Amino acid sequence: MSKSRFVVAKTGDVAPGTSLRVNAGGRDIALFNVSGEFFALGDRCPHESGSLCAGKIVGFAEADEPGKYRLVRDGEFVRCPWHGWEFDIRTGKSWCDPEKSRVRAYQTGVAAGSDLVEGPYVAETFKVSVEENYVVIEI
Amino acid sequence: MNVPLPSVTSAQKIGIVDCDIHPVQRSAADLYPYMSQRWREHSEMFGPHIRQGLTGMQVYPRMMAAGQRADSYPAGGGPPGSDLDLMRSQHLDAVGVEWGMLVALSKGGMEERNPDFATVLSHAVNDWQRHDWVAKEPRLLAGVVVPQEDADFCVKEIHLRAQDKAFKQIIISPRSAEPLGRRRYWPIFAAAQECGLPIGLHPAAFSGGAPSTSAGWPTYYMQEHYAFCTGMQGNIVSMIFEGVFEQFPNLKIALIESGFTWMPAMCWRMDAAFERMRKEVPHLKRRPSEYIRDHFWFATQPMEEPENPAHLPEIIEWIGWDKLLFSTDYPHWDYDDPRYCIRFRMTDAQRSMLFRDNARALYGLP
Amino acid sequence: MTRQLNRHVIGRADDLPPGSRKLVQVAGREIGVFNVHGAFYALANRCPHGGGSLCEGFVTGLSISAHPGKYELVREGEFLRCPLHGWEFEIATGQSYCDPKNTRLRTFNASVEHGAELVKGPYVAESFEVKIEEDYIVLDL
Amino acid sequence: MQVRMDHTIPAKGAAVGLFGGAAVDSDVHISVPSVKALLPYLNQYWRQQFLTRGIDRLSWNMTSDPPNAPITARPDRRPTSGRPGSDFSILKEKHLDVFGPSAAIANCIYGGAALHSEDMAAVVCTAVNDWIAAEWLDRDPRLRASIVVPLNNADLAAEEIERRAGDPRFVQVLMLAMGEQPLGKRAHWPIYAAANRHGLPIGVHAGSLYQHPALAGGYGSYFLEDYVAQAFGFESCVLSLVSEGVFAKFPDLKFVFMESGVTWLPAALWRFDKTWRGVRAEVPWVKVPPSQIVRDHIRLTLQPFDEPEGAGRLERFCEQMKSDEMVLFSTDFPHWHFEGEAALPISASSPLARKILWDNPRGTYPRLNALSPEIAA
Amino acid sequence: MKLPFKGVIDCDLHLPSPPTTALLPYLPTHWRDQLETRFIHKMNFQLTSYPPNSPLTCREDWRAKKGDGESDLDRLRRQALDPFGVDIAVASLLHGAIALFNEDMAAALCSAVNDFVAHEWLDPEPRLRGSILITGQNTDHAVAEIERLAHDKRFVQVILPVMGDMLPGKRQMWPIYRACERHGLALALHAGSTYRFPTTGSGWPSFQVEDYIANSAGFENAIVSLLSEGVFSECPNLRVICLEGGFGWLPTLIWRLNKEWRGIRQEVPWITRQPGDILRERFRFTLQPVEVPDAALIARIIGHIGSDDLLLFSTDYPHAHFEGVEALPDGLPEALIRKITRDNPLAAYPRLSGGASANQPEKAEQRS
Amino acid sequence: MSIDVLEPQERRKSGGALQGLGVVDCDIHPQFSTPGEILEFLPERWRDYVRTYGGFYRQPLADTLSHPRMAPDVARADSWPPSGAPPGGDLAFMQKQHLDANNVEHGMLMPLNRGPGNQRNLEYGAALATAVNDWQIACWVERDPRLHASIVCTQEHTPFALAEIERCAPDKRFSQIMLPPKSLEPLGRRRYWPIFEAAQAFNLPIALHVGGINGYPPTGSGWPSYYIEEQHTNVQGMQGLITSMVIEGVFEQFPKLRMVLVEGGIAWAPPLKWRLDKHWKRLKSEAPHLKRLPSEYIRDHIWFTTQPLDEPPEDSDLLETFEQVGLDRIMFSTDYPHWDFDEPSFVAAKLRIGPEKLRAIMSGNARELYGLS
Repeated sequence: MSKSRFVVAKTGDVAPGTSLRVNAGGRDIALFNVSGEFFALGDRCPHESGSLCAGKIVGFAEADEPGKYRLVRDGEFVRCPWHGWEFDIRTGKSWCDPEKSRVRAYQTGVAAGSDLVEGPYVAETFKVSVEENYVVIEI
Repeated sequence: MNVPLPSVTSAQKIGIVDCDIHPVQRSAADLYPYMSQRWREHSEMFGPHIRQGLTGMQVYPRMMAAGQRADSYPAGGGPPGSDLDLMRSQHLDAVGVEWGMLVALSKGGMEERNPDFATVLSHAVNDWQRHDWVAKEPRLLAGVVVPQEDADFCVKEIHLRAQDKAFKQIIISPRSAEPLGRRRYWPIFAAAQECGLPIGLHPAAFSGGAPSTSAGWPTYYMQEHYAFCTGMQGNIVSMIFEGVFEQFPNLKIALIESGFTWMPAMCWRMDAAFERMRKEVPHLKRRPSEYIRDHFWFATQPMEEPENPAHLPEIIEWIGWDKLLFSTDYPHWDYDDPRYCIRFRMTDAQRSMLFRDNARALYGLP
Repeated sequence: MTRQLNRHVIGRADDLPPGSRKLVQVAGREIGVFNVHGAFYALANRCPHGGGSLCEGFVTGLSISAHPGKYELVREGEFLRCPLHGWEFEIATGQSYCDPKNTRLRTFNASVEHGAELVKGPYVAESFEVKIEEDYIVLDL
Repeated sequence: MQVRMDHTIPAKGAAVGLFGGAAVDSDVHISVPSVKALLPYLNQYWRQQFLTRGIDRLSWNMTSDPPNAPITARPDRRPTSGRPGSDFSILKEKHLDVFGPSAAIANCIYGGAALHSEDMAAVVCTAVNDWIAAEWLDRDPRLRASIVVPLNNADLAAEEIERRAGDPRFVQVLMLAMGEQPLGKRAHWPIYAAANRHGLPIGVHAGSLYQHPALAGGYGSYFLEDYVAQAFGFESCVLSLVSEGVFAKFPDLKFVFMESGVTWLPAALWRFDKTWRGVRAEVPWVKVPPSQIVRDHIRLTLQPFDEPEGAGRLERFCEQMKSDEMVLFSTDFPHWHFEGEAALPISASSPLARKILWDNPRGTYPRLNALSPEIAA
Repeated sequence: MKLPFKGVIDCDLHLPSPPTTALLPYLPTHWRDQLETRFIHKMNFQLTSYPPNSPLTCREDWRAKKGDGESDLDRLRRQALDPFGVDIAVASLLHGAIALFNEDMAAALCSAVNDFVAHEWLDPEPRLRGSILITGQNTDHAVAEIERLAHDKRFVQVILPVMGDMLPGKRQMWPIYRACERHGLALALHAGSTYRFPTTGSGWPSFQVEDYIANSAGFENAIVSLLSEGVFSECPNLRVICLEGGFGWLPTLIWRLNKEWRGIRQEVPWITRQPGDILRERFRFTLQPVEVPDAALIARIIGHIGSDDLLLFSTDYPHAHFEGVEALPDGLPEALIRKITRDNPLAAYPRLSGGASANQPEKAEQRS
Repeated sequence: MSIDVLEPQERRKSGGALQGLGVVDCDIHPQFSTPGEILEFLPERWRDYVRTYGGFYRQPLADTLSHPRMAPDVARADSWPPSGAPPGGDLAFMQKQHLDANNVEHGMLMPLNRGPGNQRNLEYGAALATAVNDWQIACWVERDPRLHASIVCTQEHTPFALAEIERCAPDKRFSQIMLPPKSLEPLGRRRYWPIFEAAQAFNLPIALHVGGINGYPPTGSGWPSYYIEEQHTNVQGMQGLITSMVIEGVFEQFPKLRMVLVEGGIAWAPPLKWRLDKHWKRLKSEAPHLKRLPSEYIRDHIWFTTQPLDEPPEDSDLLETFEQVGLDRIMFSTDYPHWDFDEPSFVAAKLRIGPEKLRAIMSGNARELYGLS
C-alpha cells in the first residue's frame, strides 16, 4: 500500500516540548516537537488506549544503583495519561515492554509552504500559505 | 533466709492501706477450676495471644530477678506473689498492712486478643481472687479485672462483681488499643459510676500493641520503665479532653505505679493548651486541672526521690495531700517499704491521710 | 579495750567458703557475713535506701563499659545488689556504687581467728562451741 | 556441575530414605529448649545479666509460634515434654532416617531475636549459633543450619555472619518476614553485603516480631489469622526487596522464603509487573519486570504448600512463574502440614520432583555443593 | 511581661513554609521532574502537628493579610525581630518533607529547604541563624547534608522532630550526632511528630490539643533515650536543644531517672554518672510555651531542676502563646531574664558562643 | 497543554462484545468541585472546625499522603475538567468523558473525600459523613440518576455509624454502605458487628474500597519507602480484611451479609482460599465458631470488582482465576477518574469469554447484587 503524505500542522503550532493531536487520513495522531524535531505517534496507548497527547512529556529516570538518580533524554519520552506507561517519542516503543507494547510511529517531515502549494497536499483540508513551514506526516 | 523484722514504726502503728499488691498464679492451672474444659484446652493448646512478639511477657527483661524482689521467691516454688503465707509474713504482717488492694495483672485477659478467651480469663481471675485470696485473707480486697477492649462484657462483669463486697475497684489496662478517653470505653465508665467503684489504672501488658513511646519502641528496660509515666499521661489527657468527666461526674480514677510528681506540670500544660484550643473541645466546661483535682488519686510507689527530699512535699502540696494513696507494689523489685520510703517530714494528719485515710475514703473501707 | 568486749564468734570459717554468705543475728542486729575471695566482710542487713534485706541480694561483679554496646564484667563476686531496687554495694567497703557519698552500708570488722586463740578469751560464752583446732569468724560490734 | 540422580524410589525404610538419599530438606526446625540452655554460651557479663535479672526464667516463646498449637508439631513429632523441635532423637529417628535427605537445613526461630535491646539480641543470636553447632551439627553430618542474626541492628548481624562464615555447615542467614522495617530497607543492607561476601543466601522465615500488626488493619483476634497473614508478610517482602533495589545492589544474592505458602506469588507478581510499568520512574534501578527479578533471585520452600487437595497447583505454579527452579523441597519438620510421608504434592519420579528435591536446593545454596561427595558425581 | 532590655537571643522562631514550587529551583533535575509530573509541587506539605489555621499555630494578629503586599521577611522583621529587640534569632523551617517515606525524596527536599532558607532568609537578614533540616530515617543522607552545609556558620543547629521515625538515642542515629559534634552544631529536637507511631503509648487520641500536650511526653522519652543509649558517651560535647516542649516536667524526669539508674545501671553500664547531671550539662530548653503558670512557680521549678542554666528565651513566633510583646512570664527577676535571654543561649550553642555577637545587651528605653 | 475530549466513537477499540450493553461501573469517584463545596453541607460548628483545624488524621501530613502518587491527584492526566474543577469534580465532564462515552448505565459512587471514617475527632467524622452523604445526593444522584450513592459513616464509633445508616438506608438512592478497609482494628472484630447487623437488616451490601488511614504501617514489617510498594499493600490489606471477616465469624453471625471489595484485586483470592482452608483445618479448635470451610464464606458473601485488572502474561490465567473465584461474583469497575482506570472494552478483550458471561461481569452481577433495573 503506497504511503500518503498529509500536512498536519504549521511548525509554529507545536512548540518545542509540546504535543498536538492531529487527524490524518482518519487517524488520531500525536505530534511531538522534541527540541525542534517532529515525531508522530498514533494517539492511542496500546495498553488501554489512553490519548498520548494528554500525557506528560518527560525525561527518562535511571539509576546506577538504588538511591543514585539521573534524568536523561529530557523531553524524549511521553507518559500515558492513564497508567503512566513510558514511550520513547522517537520510536514509539514502550520502555518497559518494547516487544509487545509499541505505538505506531509515523514518518514526519517539515516542508516549506512554498513547496507544498505546488504539490498534491493542497487537497488536504489544511490551508497552506507559502510563507510558513509545515509538518508533514507519511501514512 | 528470713529473719523477723525489727522495730515497728509509725507507719505500722496507723495501719496502712497498701493500694498495690500483686497476687500471681503459680501457673495457668490455678485458674482452671474457674473455667470450662473447652477453655482449659484452649489455654494449653494456644496459650495467650497478645500483641507482642513474645508470650513470655518480657520483651524488655527486667533488671532484678525477673522484675521481682529477689527475696520474694517462695521457698516451696512458684513465682513471687503466689504464696499467701509468704506474703503475710514478708509483707502484710511485717509492715502492718490493714487493707491490701489486689491488682491482679497476670493472665487477666486485659491483653488477650481472642475475645472469648479474654472474657473467660477475666471471669476466672476474678473468681480466683475471690476464692484463693480474699476468702483466705480478709485484709485483702479484690479489683475487678476486665478486658477493656470488650466494653459489653466489662459492663456485665462489673455489675456482677459489684454485688460482692470483696471487690473495691475496677482494673483496666492503660495500654489499651486506643487512648482510654475514646468513646468505645465509655460503657465501662458508666458501669463504674453506677456501681460506685473507682477505676484503677496500673501500667501493664502490651494490650494495644502500640509502642510504649510515641517515637517507637525503646531499646532498654530503663526506657521502658520510664514510659510507664509518659504512657499514663496520654491516657489522662485523653480522658479529660474527650469529656469523660463531663459525662461521668462521679467517676473516680486511681493511678497506680505511674508516678505522680509529673502531675502539676501536666496540669499547667493542659490548662495552657486548653486556653488556646478550647474551641476544639467545646464539651469541656472546666479547666483540665479541675477535673484532675476532682477525679484522680495517685498511688505513691515508686516513690520519687528528689536530690533534695524537701522538694517532694512541695509537689504533694500542689497535688493535694488528700489525693495520695500509699502503695508498695509487693512483690515487685521496686517495692516501697513504708518504713523507709518517705524521706521528708509529715504531720500526723498528713501521715494518716497518706498511709490510710485517703484510701479508706476512696475505696469505702471501714 | 571495750571493743574487745563486743566480739562475737559467728561460725566456722570452713562453713563459709569463698563466694558464700551468711545472715546472722548478733546482739539484736542482723548482719550479713560474706566471704569474698577468701576475705571476710560483714555488712548490716538493711539497705539504707529502701530497707531491703541485703543478704538476699545477688553477689555479682561490676558491669562497666568502655563504650555503648561494649560490656565488661569486672571484680566478680565483690559487689552486692539489693534484692529490692537493685542498688549495688561494694562488699568490702559498704559503699554504694552510684551514690558513694550519701549511701553507705554499715560495715563491721570481720576476722578469722584460730580456735586455740579463742578458747582462751571470754568468747566461749557465746552460744558457739569452739574447738581449738579450727578457724572461726569473729565479728567486732 | 553434574548431578547423578536416582529416579527410582527405593523401598520404604531403605537406608537411602524416601527420596533416594539425594534430597535436600530446606526447612526443618530445631528449638532452644529453654533460656538456661544458652547459659554455657554466654560470657561473664551476660551470664550474670541473665541470672540476676531472671532472664533464665523467661520462656521467650514467640507469639507467632505457640508451642502447643496443633500446627506447630505433628502429634507423632511432638516430644513428650519440652518444645517441639528440641529433641534430637525425634529429628533423627522420625525424620532424617525416614526421609533420608542428604542434607537438612535447620532453622532455629527464636524469640531472642525479638528483644528490643540490640546488644542482648545479638548476644542471644551468637549463643544460639554456638549452641546449634555444638548440640546439633556436631551430632549428625546431614544437618546444616542457618545463621541466626539480630534483626534490629544490621552491624551486629553482619559481625555475627563474619564470625560464623568460616563454618561451612552454616549455609544461609536467617531473618523473619515481619520485623521492624521492611526487608528491603537500606538499614538492612549490611546484612546482605556480609551474606553476599560469603555466598550465603538470606533465608526469610515466616514469623513476626509483632512490632506491627500482621493484618494491616490492626490486630485480629486469632492466631489462625496471623498464621494466614504470613503470606501477606511475604508479599510485602517481595515488594520491598525488589522496589528498594536489593537485587540491583547485590545481583548475586538469593533469598529463600520459608514457610510462605507459595501459591500466592503469581497473582502478586501479575499486579506488581503491571504497576511497575506505570510507576517505574520512582524506582529507576528496577530495570526489568519484577517477575523476572523474583524468578532470578527468590526461592520458596515447599511446605506448607497452600492448595486445595489434589489440585496440581505445583505444576501450575511453575507454569505461571515460567520457572521450575523456584521451589525447594522442605518438610517444615516438625510442623504439621501433611500426613505420613506425603511431603511432596507431585510424583517423586517426575522431572519436576528431581528439580525440587535436589537441583534447586543445590543451585540455591552454594555451600551444599561441597557436601556429600558420594552423591555429587 | 515585656523584655526589659534589647539584644536578646530568640532561640525558637519559625519561618513560614513556602509554596513547594518555590523549592523547585533548588532541586536536581530528577527531583524537579518527579515533583512536576507527580504534582508534588502542588502539595503543601502541611504537617498534621501544626494545622495552619489553628489558634495555636499562628497568633491572630500575626497572620498575613491577603493583599497587603508585605513580604514574609518584612513581616517577620516587623512582628518578631524588631518589637522584641532581638539580636539573634535561631530560626527553623519545619517542612513536611521529613514526613515522606521515600528517603531520597525527603533528603532532596530537605536540601532544597536548607538552600532556600540560606538564600531567602539568612542572606538578607543578618539577625537570623538557621537550622539544618534533615531526614532522620536515613543517616547517610542526613550526614551528607550536614557536611554540605557545615561551612556556613549561620546554621547553628541540626533539627529533628521529637517524635520521629525512631527514638533519637538509637545507634542508627549516631552518625548524625558525630557530625553535629564535629562541626559545633547543636542538635535541636522540636515538638511535633512524623506520626509513624501513635502520639501516645496507648494509641491515637481524638483531638489536636491532645497531640500537642503529648509533645512533653515525647520529649521525656527522647531524653531518656538519648541518655540511656549512651549518646553522650559517644559524643560528650553534643548539646541538645529541646524546642517548644515546655520544662515543667523536668524535675520529675531528673528524679526518676536518677533513681532508676541506681537499680538499672548495669543494663547501660556506659552511664557512669547521674543521668540528671548529664541532663543538666547537655540539654537546654526553650521558654515558650511556658506552661508553668507564674514566676514564683517557675522559680520553684528551676529550684527543683537544680540549675538556672537550662532555659533559653524563645518567642516560638508565630505560634500563639502570649499577647503583645509579653514574651516573658510576669515577675521574673531581671538577673534570671538576663541569663535566659542572653547568657544561656550564648553558652548553649557552640556556634553562638564563638562570639557571633559579642555586644552586651543594652537597656531598652522605658516603654510607656 | 489542554486537550479536547475525544468523541466516544473515537475511543472505542473493540466495542463488539459490549454493543448495546449498558455497563454497571462499580467504582466512580466523585470529587468536590471546590474544596469549600462540602462546607455547605456541614453545620456551622463543623465549618468552623474545618476552617480552623482542617481534618485530623493519623498521619504526618495534613492534606496529603506521605507516599506521593505517581499521577497528579491520583488521576488520569486527561481527566482535569476544563472548568477548573479537580478530576471527578465536574459532573458534565464526567458524563461526557466517562458515563456517556463508555455507555455506563449505572455507576456506583465511591466518595473517598476526607475519609469520615478515619477522622480522629469522632463527632466531626459523623458530621462529615452526613455531609458527604447529603452531598452525593444533592450534587450527583439528583443531577444524574445513573449514579448511586454509598452511605459513608464513622465506623470507629458504632452508635454514630448506626444513626447515619438508619438515616440514609430507607432512601433508595443509596445502594450500599461503604467502609474503609484501614479501620483501627481489623473489620472482623466484634466492635464493628453492629454495623454488619444493620447492613443485613437493611439488606444493603457493604463496599470496601481500598484506602483509609489507621495509623498502622500497611505491612506487617513496617512502612515501605515507595509508592510502588505502598500501592500494593492495598492487596495485602484486602487479604487481611477478608481473613479477619471470615475467621472472626462475621458471616456465621450475619448469614445474609454481602460484601463488595473494590479496587483490591482478585487474583489473590484463590490462593488465599486455599491457605485459609488448609490451615483452618489444622487450627479449627481455635475458631470453632466457624461451621464451614473459610472458602465457602468467601464464595457466598464476597463480590469483587475488576479494576485494576490483574494482567498475567497469559490472558487464560486471568480467566482461570476468575473462574476459581466464581464468575457470578465479579463486577466491572473503572475507578474513574483515577490513573489506573480500566476501559470497558479493554476488560472485555482481556477476558475472552462468551457474551453471556461477559454481560454478567460487565453488568448483570452488579444489577442483581444492587437490585438495579
